[in-house]
Amino acid sequence: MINVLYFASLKEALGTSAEEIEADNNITDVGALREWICARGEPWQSSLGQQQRLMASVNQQLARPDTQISDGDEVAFFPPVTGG
Amino acid sequence: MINVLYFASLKEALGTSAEEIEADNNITDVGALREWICARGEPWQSSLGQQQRLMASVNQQLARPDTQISDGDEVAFFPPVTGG
Amino acid sequence: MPVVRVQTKDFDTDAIVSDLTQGRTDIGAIVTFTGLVRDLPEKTLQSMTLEHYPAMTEKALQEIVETAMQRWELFDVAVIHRVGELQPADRIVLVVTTSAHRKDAFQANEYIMDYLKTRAPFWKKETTDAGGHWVEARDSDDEALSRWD
Amino acid sequence: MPVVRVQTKDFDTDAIVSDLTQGRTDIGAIVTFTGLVRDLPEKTLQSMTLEHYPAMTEKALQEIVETAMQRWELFDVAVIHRVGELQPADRIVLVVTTSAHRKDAFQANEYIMDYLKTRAPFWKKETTDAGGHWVEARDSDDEALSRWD
Repeated sequence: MINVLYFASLKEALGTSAEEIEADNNITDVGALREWICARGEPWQSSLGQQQRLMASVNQQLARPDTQISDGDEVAFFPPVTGG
Repeated sequence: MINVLYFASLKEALGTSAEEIEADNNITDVGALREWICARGEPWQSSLGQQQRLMASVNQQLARPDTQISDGDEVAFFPPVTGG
Repeated sequence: MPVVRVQTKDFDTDAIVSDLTQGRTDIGAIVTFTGLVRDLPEKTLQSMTLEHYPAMTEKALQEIVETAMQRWELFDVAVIHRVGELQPADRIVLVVTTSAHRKDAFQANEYIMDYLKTRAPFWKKETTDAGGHWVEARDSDDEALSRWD
Repeated sequence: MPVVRVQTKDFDTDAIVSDLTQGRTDIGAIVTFTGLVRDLPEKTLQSMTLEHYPAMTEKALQEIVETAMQRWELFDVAVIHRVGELQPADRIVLVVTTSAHRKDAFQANEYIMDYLKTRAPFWKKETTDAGGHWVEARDSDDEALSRWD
């Protein structure tokens, strides 16, 4: 399973902060995971679609679309950060 | 009269912190004043000669060799500053 | 050892600076940056809530600090960032850098803030009479990074 | 109104920052620079004496601060510089800048320090077992100025 987390405005738009997604062969990297989530339709399509500027992390490290993921990883999606 | 002040290592080398110099027509700017002082020989020649890197001010404003001076001005010579 | 802390409570800048400097005679320069909650131009801000990604936040800050310590000659760094609900004028973040020389202390501090602003998982939500809204990231923060390349 | 002070006694950074920030909700960034007396590499420094040109010093600092306030968006600036005899680890100078944005607060603070180091009439004399000697100006301080042109 991949543990997927959502934060801030993304969490509110989806109405959830976490879900578990079955790791299968089609989800090899962050970009593929994002597409897989969007393919389920609304509300994910609007909130995680390519038109949305989002950041992602894999196991608490900032990640890119081509960052590899595998079973047991924690993957987070979130809007651009605004701390400080 | 021109009120001439010396600070820090320059003051110590000359053994004096201030002197009054008669304003006359040959002393129209900071450079001319410095030359006039040096022309008196030692210890001024060594301490204020062109080989010495010095800063100068006229009436408490940083000055250049061509800054004009006139009767009643306060002119200071000092080594490069080292505060902060 | 750099200090990195994420906390809800306020911090005491003097005490943190003292911890980094006490007993040393080799420090020539201390730079502190403090970020505060600014009211909105119309003075309508009731509160600001800072959310973060707890498992990642300190890790991300630690990484930024380590990069700064490799890049500049620093004795020490402290980064304190608050989360939770804050009021206008409250302190949000403190970055302290100590060095023999001012240039290292200044540049490392600015570098840490630039990276914190664009890489550390914090999000600000402003609450006014009209409700809550998430603060948008600013392009100028991304641009600030480019000069460190 | 900017605060510029030259004094023999130590200063309280927290109190000075509080003076600049109290009652305001528009400040987003506070940068402080503190310069300290560093011991010599051989740990032989007994004391450091700071001489200055009393009639000129505050005027020179005021001018530097005014230029910074024209160049960056600042709410306020404080510059405190000590003179007289100091010990290793003693505070020498404090520069505080407050602004809506961090970039202005950082850059103005660094600018003020770069100009103070090369334009304000202070001189340092170090005393060791071997006697006293005047600190030489550093070329790197002159170079630091060039980027503000």
